[in-house]
Amino acid sequence: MNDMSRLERTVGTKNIKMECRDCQVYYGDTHAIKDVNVDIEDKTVTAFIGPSGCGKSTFLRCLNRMNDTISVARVEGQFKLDGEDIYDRRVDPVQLRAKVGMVFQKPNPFPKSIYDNVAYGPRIHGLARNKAELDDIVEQALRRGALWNEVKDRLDAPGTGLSGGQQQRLCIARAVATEPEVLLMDEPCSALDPIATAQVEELIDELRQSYSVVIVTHSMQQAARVSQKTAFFHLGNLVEFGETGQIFTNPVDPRTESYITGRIG
Amino acid sequence: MNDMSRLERTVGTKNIKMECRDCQVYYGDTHAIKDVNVDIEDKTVTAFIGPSGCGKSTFLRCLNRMNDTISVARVEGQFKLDGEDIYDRRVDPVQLRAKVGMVFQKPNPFPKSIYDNVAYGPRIHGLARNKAELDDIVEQALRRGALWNEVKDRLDAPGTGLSGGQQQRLCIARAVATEPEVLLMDEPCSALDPIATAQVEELIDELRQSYSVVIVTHSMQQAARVSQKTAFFHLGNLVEFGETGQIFTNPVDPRTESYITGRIG
Amino acid sequence: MSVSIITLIVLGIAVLGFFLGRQRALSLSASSGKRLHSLPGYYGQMVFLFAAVPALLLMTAWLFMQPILIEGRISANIPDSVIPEGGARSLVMADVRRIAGGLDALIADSGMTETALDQMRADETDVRSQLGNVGVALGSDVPVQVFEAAKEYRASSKTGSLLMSIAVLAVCGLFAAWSLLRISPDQRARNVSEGFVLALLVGASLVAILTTVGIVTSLLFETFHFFKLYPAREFFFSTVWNPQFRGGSELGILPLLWGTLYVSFIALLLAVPVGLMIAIYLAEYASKAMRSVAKPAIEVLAGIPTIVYGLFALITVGPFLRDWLAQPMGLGNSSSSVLTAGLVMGIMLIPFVSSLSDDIINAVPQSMRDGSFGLGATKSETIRQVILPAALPGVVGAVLLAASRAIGETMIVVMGAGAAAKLGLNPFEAMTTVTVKIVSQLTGDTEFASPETLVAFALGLTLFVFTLGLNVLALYIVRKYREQYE
Amino acid sequence: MTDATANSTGGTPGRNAGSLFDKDPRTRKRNAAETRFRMMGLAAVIFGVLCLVGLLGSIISNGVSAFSQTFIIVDVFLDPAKLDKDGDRDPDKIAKVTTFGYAPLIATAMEQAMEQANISIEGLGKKDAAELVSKEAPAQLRNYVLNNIDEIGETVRFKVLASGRIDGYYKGRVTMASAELDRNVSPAQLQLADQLKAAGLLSTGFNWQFFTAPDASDTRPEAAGLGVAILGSLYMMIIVLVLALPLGVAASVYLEEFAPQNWLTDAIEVNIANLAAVPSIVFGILGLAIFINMAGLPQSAPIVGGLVLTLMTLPTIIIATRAALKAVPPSIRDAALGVGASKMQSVFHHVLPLAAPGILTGTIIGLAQALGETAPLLLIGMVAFVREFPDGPPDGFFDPASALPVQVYNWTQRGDPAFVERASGAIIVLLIFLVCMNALAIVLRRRFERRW
Amino acid sequence: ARDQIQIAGSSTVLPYAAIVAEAFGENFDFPTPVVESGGSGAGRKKLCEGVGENTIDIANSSSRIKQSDIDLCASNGVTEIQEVRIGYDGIVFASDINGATFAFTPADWYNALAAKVVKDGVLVDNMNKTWKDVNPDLPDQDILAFIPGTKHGTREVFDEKVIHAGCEATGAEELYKAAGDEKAKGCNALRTDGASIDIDGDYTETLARIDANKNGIGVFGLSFYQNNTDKLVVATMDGVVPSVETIASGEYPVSRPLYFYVKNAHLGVIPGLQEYIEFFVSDEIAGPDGPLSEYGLVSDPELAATQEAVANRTPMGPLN
Ligand SMILES: Nc1ncnc2c1ncn2[C@@H]1O[C@H](COP(=O)(O)OP(=O)(O)OP(=O)(O)O)[C@@H](O)[C@H]1O
Ligand SMILES: Nc1ncnc2c1ncn2[C@@H]1O[C@H](COP(=O)(O)OP(=O)(O)OP(=O)(O)O)[C@@H](O)[C@H]1O
Ligand SMILES: [Mg+2]
Ligand SMILES: [Mg+2]
Ligand SMILES: O=P([O-])([O-])[O-]
Repeated sequence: MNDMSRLERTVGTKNIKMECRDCQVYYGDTHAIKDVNVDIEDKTVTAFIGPSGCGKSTFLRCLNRMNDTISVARVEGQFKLDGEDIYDRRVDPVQLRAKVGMVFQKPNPFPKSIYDNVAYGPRIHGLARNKAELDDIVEQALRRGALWNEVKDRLDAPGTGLSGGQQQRLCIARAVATEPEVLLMDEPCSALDPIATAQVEELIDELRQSYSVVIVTHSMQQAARVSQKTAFFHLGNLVEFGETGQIFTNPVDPRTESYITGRIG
Repeated sequence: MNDMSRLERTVGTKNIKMECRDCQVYYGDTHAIKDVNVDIEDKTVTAFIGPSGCGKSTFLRCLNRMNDTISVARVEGQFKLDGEDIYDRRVDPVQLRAKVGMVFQKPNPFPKSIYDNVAYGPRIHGLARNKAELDDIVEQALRRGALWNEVKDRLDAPGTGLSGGQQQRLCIARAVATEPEVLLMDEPCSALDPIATAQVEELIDELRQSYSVVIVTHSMQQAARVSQKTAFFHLGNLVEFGETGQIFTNPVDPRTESYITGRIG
Repeated sequence: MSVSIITLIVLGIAVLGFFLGRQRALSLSASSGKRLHSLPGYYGQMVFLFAAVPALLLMTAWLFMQPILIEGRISANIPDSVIPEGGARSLVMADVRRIAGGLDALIADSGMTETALDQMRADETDVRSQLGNVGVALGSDVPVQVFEAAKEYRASSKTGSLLMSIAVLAVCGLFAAWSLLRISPDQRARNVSEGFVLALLVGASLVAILTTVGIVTSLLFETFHFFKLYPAREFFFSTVWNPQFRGGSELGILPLLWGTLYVSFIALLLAVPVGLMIAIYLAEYASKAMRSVAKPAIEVLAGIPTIVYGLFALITVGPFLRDWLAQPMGLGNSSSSVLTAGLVMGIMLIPFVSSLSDDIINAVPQSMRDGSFGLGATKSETIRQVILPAALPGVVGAVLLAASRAIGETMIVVMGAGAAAKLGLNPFEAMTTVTVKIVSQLTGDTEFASPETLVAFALGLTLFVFTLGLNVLALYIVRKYREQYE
Repeated sequence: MTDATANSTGGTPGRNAGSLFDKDPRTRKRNAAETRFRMMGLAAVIFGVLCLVGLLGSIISNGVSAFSQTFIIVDVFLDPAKLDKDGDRDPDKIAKVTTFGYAPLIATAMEQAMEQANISIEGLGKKDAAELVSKEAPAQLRNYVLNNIDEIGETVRFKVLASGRIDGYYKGRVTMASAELDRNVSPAQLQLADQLKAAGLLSTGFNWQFFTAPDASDTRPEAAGLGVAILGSLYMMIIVLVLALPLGVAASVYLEEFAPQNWLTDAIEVNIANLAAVPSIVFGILGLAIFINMAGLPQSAPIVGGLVLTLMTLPTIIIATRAALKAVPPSIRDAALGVGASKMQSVFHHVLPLAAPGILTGTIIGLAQALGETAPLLLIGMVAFVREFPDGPPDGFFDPASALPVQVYNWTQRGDPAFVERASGAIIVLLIFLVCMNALAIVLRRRFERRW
Repeated sequence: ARDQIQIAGSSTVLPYAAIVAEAFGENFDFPTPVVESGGSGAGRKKLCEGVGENTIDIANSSSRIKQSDIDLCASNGVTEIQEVRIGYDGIVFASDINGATFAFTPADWYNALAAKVVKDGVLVDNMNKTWKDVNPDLPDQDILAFIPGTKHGTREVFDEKVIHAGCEATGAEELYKAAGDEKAKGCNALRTDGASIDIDGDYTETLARIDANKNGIGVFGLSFYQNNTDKLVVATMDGVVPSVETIASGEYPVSRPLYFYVKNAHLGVIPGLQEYIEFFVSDEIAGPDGPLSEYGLVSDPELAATQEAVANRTPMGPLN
């Protein structure tokens, strides 16, 4: 699999899907993201790595304007999706978020049944014409989220009654079900066991065929396995950004080097 | 480090701290834990591993009677702490939980300041005689939780405004501050970067000198690095339980083997 | 010693006990090297509770019992001869108490000595005018026996109070000392004090039960009387409500029940959507400043006396609906109508729905909203499909509360919907409700022991049972759709 | 599988693959729905506020006039021939002269005042002139004389209340035209009032008495005040607050956090919800039966009123508090229990503070309801004409008193239209009372409000 | 110990009782009595609850005490009750001042409001729409009457002295009796199509309703009308204008006596009670020139007898 993804890396078109220039984020007085410039390519998996609290989630949330919901957060800079400024006044964040989906760091299933959790996105976006189609979408999404076998018998049970890892997979399935063009995943495998992790990684690889995926991870191995591009954040700065292979084998910045050669988790 | 912990493994006294016999847990009709027998030794790190949804958290919550709070959960079997049945009518679960602390899978800081989050346990247990002592305890706990440097300037900021990994470390610090005899940690490093993970692992190793630690983890490496005993759960059953070295190098059960030799996360 | 002084002393001892207990726990733990089971404050609390609670309980019981005992004894000593014809012993005792109180005032004000008082005799001095001088008015002159009884009453009360002071303080001190001595590091002080708090909590929830018991018993007796005078079949199944002064009334509850349901339904039809929308807007859309102004402002609506709403219905809304809706549509020309009362009542109920729901909606964790926004949902979709379901139990509670108020409201219905009991569908007709009739039958001119008055009790009890049924149903529904987040 | 995905993407109607700036029909529809929803919310808020403004506006426009009052200045000769026939200045004998004996003094004084100011109006007799002065004035005089017996025989200047109609004339309630038809006032009397005003003997000032004076009978609307009612309401609210809030919170905490899930808890829950639906007058029946007949507490006393209103308010507070407690996420409780807090500690340290806004809202609404309630007071004797002020607390809790809503209720029933203005004024006072009471709760609520 | 007089009962008597209580408080050293309202029935019930400090001393009543009340009293140990008649309450019919004026007879009212009226010698459903339909001399105005609700004693008087009298006058009573209705109960049945509206509230509500429905005619107490002559115009009954004088002389037919009942056992125990009742019936207060009469109470021609009975504390005998 590792080899395979290496191979495919060169195949992806190099279209730039999202372009971020001089990005700054402030939480009140704290300057959480400083001067970050990143290009996210289409049909590519981009990994964000960096120590905890360095601003990965914050930056990720900028990409689909989820920071709008935090009253103290202030975002500056240019963020473009397909060349269009997503912070433009004319842009509807709702439409943006339909295109740029997100899986959150803390699993947050709705207090609804498992089925309704997954069907929520397709319903609001009108992706299914009828119940049968919706059932199909839900099943596909749960399969892709590697959860189908565990929950197929209790689709009506509340999503909140699942184990931590199951909840996380449910949230992945929920995000996948809306078929976003860009999928932002904040530590999607943190609560997953190796087997489930492998399934999610397979999913990511599959998604890359048509979409672009951004993934925050603490596992260097995971970044190396699934991503083609890697961005290393440190204290709110983007220290290094480039081909994953290059970053892991030949980092330019000493901070990157010391981070990835530190003890490996 | 790995070698060192191997070395120390033989040093620990083999006192049994907690003893669990024929444990069963039901969530309503679901039988989540089946016939589990585990002995948790004093001054030892025990790791629980297993696929997501296999019942690790559930079993962990039995050890300090946190399952009491889930109305649909029913626990059967014998759980002994220092030879005393913790489900005995005369046992005060509060006292039990003061001895058997817990870090939850999903970080759940109080909506209070960082300082108050950590100081809460010491306050209710009267561990500090005055403000200075309390400050000291808080600082020590935050240091041990590898969070001090990041938050020392904003101890009054709300704990809920931290990044995911910071929240997780805050919860670790909060649990450590009360100095429990047994510390149950449900995936304490899932949201942590390698460096923070290393710090937490160091902490675990340090705690082992005096206490007993139970840790749920999805990382085989982590289990191998920090634990002396490992329990492998599968679909609610305890499949295998023994010396970590033996489990990882020479598992008895084919299920264990197939799990640990699966793709590694 | 007066009651308040004793209370103060007991509380003083208890507070002292608190500090001593804490101190003792700390020093014991220091000297024995054992860790305390609980926080030192809990040991203090325990001593405090042991010192204060039994003593105050004793005092309450004593205060309750002493007058009964003393009066029993003294009233037995009063000869029948001084009890005026047609009067009652209890009235004479009232005089005794008043004179006894007057004597205290006499001593305090005019400096009379106790011995002088002892020698004072009702047939020699004009007790009435003397007491009148110190501001204690008596209805008539005082017979000798009554005066002696008053003196004895005063003496007994004094001894009683003295005994009580001693007993209460002794209990307080003993319990304080005992609990102090019992302190040891492994004593579970927290459990003791928490057990006590739990008992208080249980006690508090029993108040609700007792209230119900009280209501049912206070209604049951007279209801029973009513059914002896009036056939139950008629009451429950007749469709005519037409009380008469001279008996021969028709007292069917059905039109009233129908009116109650109709008016409440219309009120909720206005209050629930509007209230919910206000709650949603304030919790999800409004700026902080707007919320902090609008929410309390709308809460004022709940505090406007219902009579104002009634007048509003009578003078403004009723004629408006009649002139602009009812008459043009040919639905009648009554200015008081179900619709009038319902709409105005709906306005009153808005804050019940809006404020409570707003708090509940606000309490739904942000992560739920994030989850939904992250999927590309609009705010309104998020609200309707995620937040409201999560907040449902609380919102239902708010709606039930509003419905309850609607059922219990009187003034608005009287003025808005009129007093005519009618079974009909036309919302522009006058109707009335059970509550209105309870009030009017109970406060009317009719004699008390007639079915026309007693029917109020039967109405009350029936309404009670009826709403109980509705509530059981509501509980069942809420249970079924309850969703818990996290 | 990938193919299937691609197909479904392409094939699904309404899915926008184009620019963010152009909105596809579905988005436009959803946005329209969003705007509509938002506007509905705004409209609801505006509706609520408008209702409030409308109601307040009408109350205030009707009621502000109650806060001003017309007075007449008269120099009364305290005629010894009338007040102290024997001339021995014996207080007991002077006290025998009733207010009826003082009325002629005022009539004479009015006559003299007219003479001095050179006022003469056709068809206006001595009695008519005296009618300009409130019937309260003789009592005022009598009190003064009894306190200053040595001033008998002197001429003393009094500032007395003008009668209700004259007062109404300066507030626009009474006009020359209406006076024509009114049998209680004549246009000539109004002319006299105007002339007295020109002579500086009649003036209008702020009506402090409205807050301090007790109720007055139907013949003297101008003297009626809210003193007793304010005290009575204050006492009752103290009792309600002190009892209902702790009881309600305690009961809710027990039911929501500690009570075992069984039929008994369900029964209590249903029972509380049902109590909220019990008409308030039934609480009055209960109060009469339990507190007055059984416990022997006095009639018309704030203590009984307070207890009855407490019972009536409890369900509201309990329902609101329980809803607020339910809304606190379980993870917070877990977190506290996990560090070894007892259930009690987790509730009191974490859950209750987080539920505080909801609890305070329930309290505000409950108190508002209690403050404005009349019906239950009807049966325990508080809907009454009370002129004696209750003592200070705690003794005063047992003295007869009235209450603000009772005063409103009473005054709206009186025949003299001057009471309409008083009633509206009383409502204003009641609302001010309410706002003051709520202000504290609102400040507290804002401090506790937070999202997590 | 209670030191003020407690009075409860009729809201009709309340204003008079309040006037007296106020004057009593001003002129005596006793505290001002507390006067509750709550209805005559409730007041008498409270009076009969027993003897003792936490029961009331006096019940005001706008109708005579009933035998069942006396029985209740007796069973609770309240054996001696004084009945004091304080005067008469005139009941008048009035409409908006700017509207038409009316001269009624009881028959007009019967024909306007009864459920069934006589037409060609038989009882038929009442179809009259306007007053003119009822009586050609009356204005052509829709029938809309605001009459006291069934809780009020006034309604009893209205039923008896207006409707029943009208029933008799129109010959309907005969027809009812002929049809086997012994007591002619059918007379009291009023139409329910909205022409007659029961008012459970008080006269201010009736006034407000007339304000909202300018062609309504309301039933008021004389004193209420006298306070609102600028808003209401009064109708004559049988050609008599209602006033204190015409009622006292008995010319105006629609009036009723007002009472209060005193618990004799409390005399001499509750300070000031005896003084209060004597003050109430004194000429100064209840006489034709007293404040009560000025306010609209029709003074009792037999006041002297009442004064004497009060001075002697004469308990009432059995109801006749
Ligand atoms: N509150 C609950 N109600 C009902 N079922 C539950 C509840 N919590 C957990 N379960 C079920 O019990 C099983 C064991 O759950 P548990 O949380 O112990 O898994 P876990 O081993 O911790 O998994 P993970 O690694 O994903 O956290 C799962 O199937 C889960 O769906
Ligand atoms: N809502 C908030 N209010 C204030 N500060 C915040 C908030 N959220 C995050 N921060 C701060 O901003 C910084 C970046 O946080 P962020 O969540 O982006 O980190 P992260 O890289 O995702 O870390 P982790 O791997 O631990 O999740 C941290 O210092 C954090 O404390
Ligand atoms: Mg993060
Ligand atoms: Mg788990
Ligand atoms: O209040 P009343 O009994 O006189 O109608």
